[in-house]
Amino acid sequence: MDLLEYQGKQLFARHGIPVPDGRPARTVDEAVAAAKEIGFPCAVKAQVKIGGRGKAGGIKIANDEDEARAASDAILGMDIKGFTVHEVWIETAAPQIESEYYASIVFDRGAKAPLIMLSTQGGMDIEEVADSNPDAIATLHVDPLLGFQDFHGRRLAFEAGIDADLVRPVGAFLHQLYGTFIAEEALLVEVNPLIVTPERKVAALDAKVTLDDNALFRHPDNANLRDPSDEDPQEQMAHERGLTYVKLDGDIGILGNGAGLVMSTLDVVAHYGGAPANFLDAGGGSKAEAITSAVEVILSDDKVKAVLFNIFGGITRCDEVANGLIEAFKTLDPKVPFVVRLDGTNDVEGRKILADASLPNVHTAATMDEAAQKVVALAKGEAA
Amino acid sequence: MDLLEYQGKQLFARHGIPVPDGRPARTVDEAVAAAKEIGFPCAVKAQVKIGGRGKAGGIKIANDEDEARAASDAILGMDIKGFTVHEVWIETAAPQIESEYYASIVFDRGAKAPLIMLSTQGGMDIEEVADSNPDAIATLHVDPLLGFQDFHGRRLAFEAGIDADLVRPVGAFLHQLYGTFIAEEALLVEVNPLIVTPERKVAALDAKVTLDDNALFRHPDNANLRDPSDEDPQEQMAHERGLTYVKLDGDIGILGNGAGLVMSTLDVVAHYGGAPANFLDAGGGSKAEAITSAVEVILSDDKVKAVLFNIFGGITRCDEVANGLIEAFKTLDPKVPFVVRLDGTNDVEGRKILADASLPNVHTAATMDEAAQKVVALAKGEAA
Amino acid sequence: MAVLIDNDTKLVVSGITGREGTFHALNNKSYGTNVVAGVTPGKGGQDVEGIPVFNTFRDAVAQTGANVAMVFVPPRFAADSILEAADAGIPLVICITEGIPAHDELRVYTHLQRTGTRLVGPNCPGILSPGKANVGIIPASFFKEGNVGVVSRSGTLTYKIGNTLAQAGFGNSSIVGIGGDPVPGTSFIDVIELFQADDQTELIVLSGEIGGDAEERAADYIAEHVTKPVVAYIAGFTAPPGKTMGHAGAIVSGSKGTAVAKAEALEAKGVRVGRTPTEVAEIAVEILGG
Amino acid sequence: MAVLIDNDTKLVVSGITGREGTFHALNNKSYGTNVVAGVTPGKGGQDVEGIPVFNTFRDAVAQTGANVAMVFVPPRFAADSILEAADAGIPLVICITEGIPAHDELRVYTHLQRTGTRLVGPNCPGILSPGKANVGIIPASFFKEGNVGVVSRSGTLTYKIGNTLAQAGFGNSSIVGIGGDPVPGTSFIDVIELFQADDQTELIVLSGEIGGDAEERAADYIAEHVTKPVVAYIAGFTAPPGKTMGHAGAIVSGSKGTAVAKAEALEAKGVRVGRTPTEVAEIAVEILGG
Repeated sequence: MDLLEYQGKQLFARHGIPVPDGRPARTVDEAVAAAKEIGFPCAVKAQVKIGGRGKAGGIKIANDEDEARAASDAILGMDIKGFTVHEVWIETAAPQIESEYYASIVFDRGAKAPLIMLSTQGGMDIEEVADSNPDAIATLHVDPLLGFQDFHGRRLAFEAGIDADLVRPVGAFLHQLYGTFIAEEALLVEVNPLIVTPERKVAALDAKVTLDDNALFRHPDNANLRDPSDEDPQEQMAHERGLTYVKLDGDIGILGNGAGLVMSTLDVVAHYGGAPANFLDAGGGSKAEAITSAVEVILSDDKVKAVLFNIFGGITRCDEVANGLIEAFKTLDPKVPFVVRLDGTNDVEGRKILADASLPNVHTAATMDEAAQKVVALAKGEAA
Repeated sequence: MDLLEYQGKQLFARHGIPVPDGRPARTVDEAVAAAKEIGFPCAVKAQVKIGGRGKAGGIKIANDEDEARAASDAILGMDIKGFTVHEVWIETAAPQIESEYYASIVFDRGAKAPLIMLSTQGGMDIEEVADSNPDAIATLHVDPLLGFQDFHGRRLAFEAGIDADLVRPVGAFLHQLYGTFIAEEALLVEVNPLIVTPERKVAALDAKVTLDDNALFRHPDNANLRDPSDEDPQEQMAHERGLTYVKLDGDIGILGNGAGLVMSTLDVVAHYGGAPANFLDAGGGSKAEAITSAVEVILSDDKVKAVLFNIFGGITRCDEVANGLIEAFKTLDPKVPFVVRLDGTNDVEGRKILADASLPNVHTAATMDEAAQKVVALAKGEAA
Repeated sequence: MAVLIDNDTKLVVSGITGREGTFHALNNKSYGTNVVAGVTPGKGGQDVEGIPVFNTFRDAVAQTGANVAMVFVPPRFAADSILEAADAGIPLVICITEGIPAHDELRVYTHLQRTGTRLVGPNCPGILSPGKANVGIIPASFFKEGNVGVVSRSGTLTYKIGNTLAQAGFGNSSIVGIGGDPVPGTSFIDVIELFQADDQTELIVLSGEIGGDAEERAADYIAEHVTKPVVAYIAGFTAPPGKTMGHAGAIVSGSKGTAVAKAEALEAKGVRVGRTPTEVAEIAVEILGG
Repeated sequence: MAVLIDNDTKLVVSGITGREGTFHALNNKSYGTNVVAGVTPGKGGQDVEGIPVFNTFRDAVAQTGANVAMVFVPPRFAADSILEAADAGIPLVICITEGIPAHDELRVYTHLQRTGTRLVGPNCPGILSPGKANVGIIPASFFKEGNVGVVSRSGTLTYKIGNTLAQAGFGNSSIVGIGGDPVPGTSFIDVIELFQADDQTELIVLSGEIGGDAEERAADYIAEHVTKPVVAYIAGFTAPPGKTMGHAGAIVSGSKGTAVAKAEALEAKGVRVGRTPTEVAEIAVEILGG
């Protein structure tokens, strides 16, 4: 789960990491009240889970109440790269900035250890720095059982070329950032820029945090940060039903069981010229009810022109899937064609159930390739 | 540093370990006031760093104010195995006890890991249990970097034969005890008995805690628990002067440099029939001033009948030691004979300085054995 | 020969008294796997259709000589169960549980590197050595004994590939699901090393997917150490960046972990990559001369 | 040959800009030890009488090829410095610092077991290989090159024993102070193993003291693995239980760790134990036929 900037900063503050004072607001009036509380000048910052909001006009400085009103009015509701701004964060305007550094900790799967990165090239896109000037980024893996040691901070700071007087405070900052990463079970914590003030203090001027969904049961406060209004309506519906669903751009609805098989199904559909509308894994041991529920999610996306069922029965039984589809047709009365391919456990029974039901506009296929070809044709309005 | 029972319990309470409510008191009036606050019946418990106080009459139950007064009056000032009781702990009288368990964590040097021990044979001397019924003690080493895991608690509880319904609470108790051991950098935490109430709750009815002196700089609150009035006057004086001194029972004062050499000197003196009065390591690089200071500590023990200096100069220079001794004779005018053996760095110079000073009643020796024999004779009032 | 599990396997199942645990333990047993014990704290002394249940792994090992553990407990208890199995000296732990927190996996992985215990999974379907033993949830009826070793990050896709091979007349030495999580205990490389050393295995099928760089590493390893033919499949060519495709580990981060990069890395090292599961089977048949 | 340090030693000193660090680094250098670098964070670029100072161990290793580290920083910084040296890939770290918290030592020890770095100490006088190199605070002038290897938990006592041997005409291959702390990085056994394999060493002197069971373990090891003669000394026969005798590790706990038990354990395995340092030297002379 990605956090909004201000949620990340509030998390940081709980772990002693210095961040500018601020208040969140969902309406212009709230924003103005927050600005008066914070004092002027203040920054009004769009809260969206996408980079580049500064360039898009999503960050404005307000020197008085009128400017705060105008800024929040302009920003709230703004569309930034497809993300609507529902919230702003009113923050003490950045103190004078002497330097902008970059610091992050990522869960490095390859190395199987947290990876800390530090650079004096803050304020820029770090991937650009990595491409153009990789030596400007100091990196270090931390042994997960030993944890962060003081020398880690020194090594990173000296290697990044940070001024000698800042080696200790930057090291302490990284130590706290690591503490946050571990305590909150984050997959990413990123501070860009990490600023240095004229008083030679450091602070986090931005915060990007990704938490591990699988660990939220241990962090009920964080779990509450999930904002359903942020999610795509189909994804939200799927989430509520315990289905694994990812919205895509195409027009062919996909349902399968097992993440690998569904990914593979998308690929095969694309291979034959189709465009999948979604990833939907009905899961292992899918029961009839889950299938019905999944069909409803797929059809709620009105771009869908045809649906492909690709089931390889293992724990999942094909007869259950067939019954679920029949039930879905009863309750949902779909208007788009279906292609169904059943293989594996109880496939013969499942195919027979479907044949007996003779659902309208439901086609069957013997192989994955045949199924993909059929559904692509149907989505284009051709005969299967 | 060993903590008193109540200090250990206050430490436990800070880490969420259930302990009975209590108050410390240094006078009878304080004790009575504490008892009234706690309520009756309450226990009045002598606070001394030695076991067996119950049998010695150091624990009494008070059912009202008068009994509290009588009990604390009897216990305060009592001598228990050579330890004077300066403080009592007034505690809610133990709730009804269903079972008494034993739990401890020791810093196991041999295995280089914390060792957890759990037994249902609580309330007894655990060394006796270990001798008579070793199977009654479940033991487990914890990997210091991995830390305590839930299964450790289960394994210990099942292996100790604890009732099934208590496996979880006892495991949680051990987890907290381990947390205390690590967070406070203890060398020992022992709970005997760990009680089970009729409500099937567990609590620590006693607490024995040894902290690592070397780690006290990270634990200022714990450092403040040191009570100089508890210490032997010579040890206290040596501690203030930064000398490593251990009081012993004999009459020959010993000064050397380096812990191993001093231990060896004690052994050699004993080998020749003498009884050392102390262990005193003047340390590496001992300067004249430290030597003077050390002599003062040794002589403050009026049992001392003769003093042995055994110096092997490495970083320590024998001329410095000789000068320190001369200075000590000027300021302290000792009445007992000294035997001095100087070897190593600048030994020739040191011996010459001593010879020139011709201090009264100071004898020299060429070897450790000769020095030991001389000092033993002198302590017996014989000629060296 | 097969790899990891065979006729010498003595299986202990953690979470055996749960609904799923009971079902799959009995399923594995009915396949012929020697299921010697279960572990459920507090239920020691009971049995599950004749399989004795113990309170701890140590008891189970002491009483039955169990040498493989299957972990089937809910995610919040899984790391602890794996560590307990390792503490009891079990050399192979197969964790089926999905949804274990990533930091738990990291701690467990790091610790196990320092012990003698191998973890397969988590979030994996288990291991099947046809004709010998089945540990996990792989539907064994689709597979027969043979000379193709399969190692895969996904479950159903593996069944699909194995089934296609079976229809073409080929069987399997072992099918090893290493799981779809960010920190699998056993990597492609580990299993490929085993297949390379396994007499029964003549062809290796690697079924990968987007996310991480395990396939790229495997490509390098294959080029240097593997003499047997390897055929690969990669799922997720159409996956958009930044979206987790079902498996916690299946996510393209920025430009890293794409299916294209993985397929190219493998092909650059001479590994043939099938673009559909059917094509994988066809290549395998071609190589084995079916 | 000598053990651990010799003419190939390239020493980096952590804490070189401190008073003691400077003194002993220069002292070691004047003995002939190849002192190539110092480390003091923030003082990189400076030098100590020609020895270049670096901000980090990694810089020092990269620039000078240092292969032995001596740690001379105050106790609260020592664990970090040892871990930094190990992180920089230095295979041997000798820690002189006394007073390191026991839990720090435990963490460091456990971590180093999993890396390729050996720690000698903490709270030790260092290592002297007479005629080759001196790392630490052992006063080298009392010792000459020879065939007696000494391993000891205490400093001054070691000098005493070495000096007595020298007076009897014997020199040393190496003198290794393993330190008086509860968790020494290197044990008696580790050093005895090195002496057993060292051509120059013909007799091994083990100088132990009360506390722990390192001497008892060494006795078992010697009986099984050591063919060279071993003479032992144990200090602390008169130490009362429960009192720490100067060294943090020198404490008799209950009935455990007594000098009597240690001497008996050694003698039971055929190791001769001298009752005084002089007697140790006499036994050594007798064995070597001086």
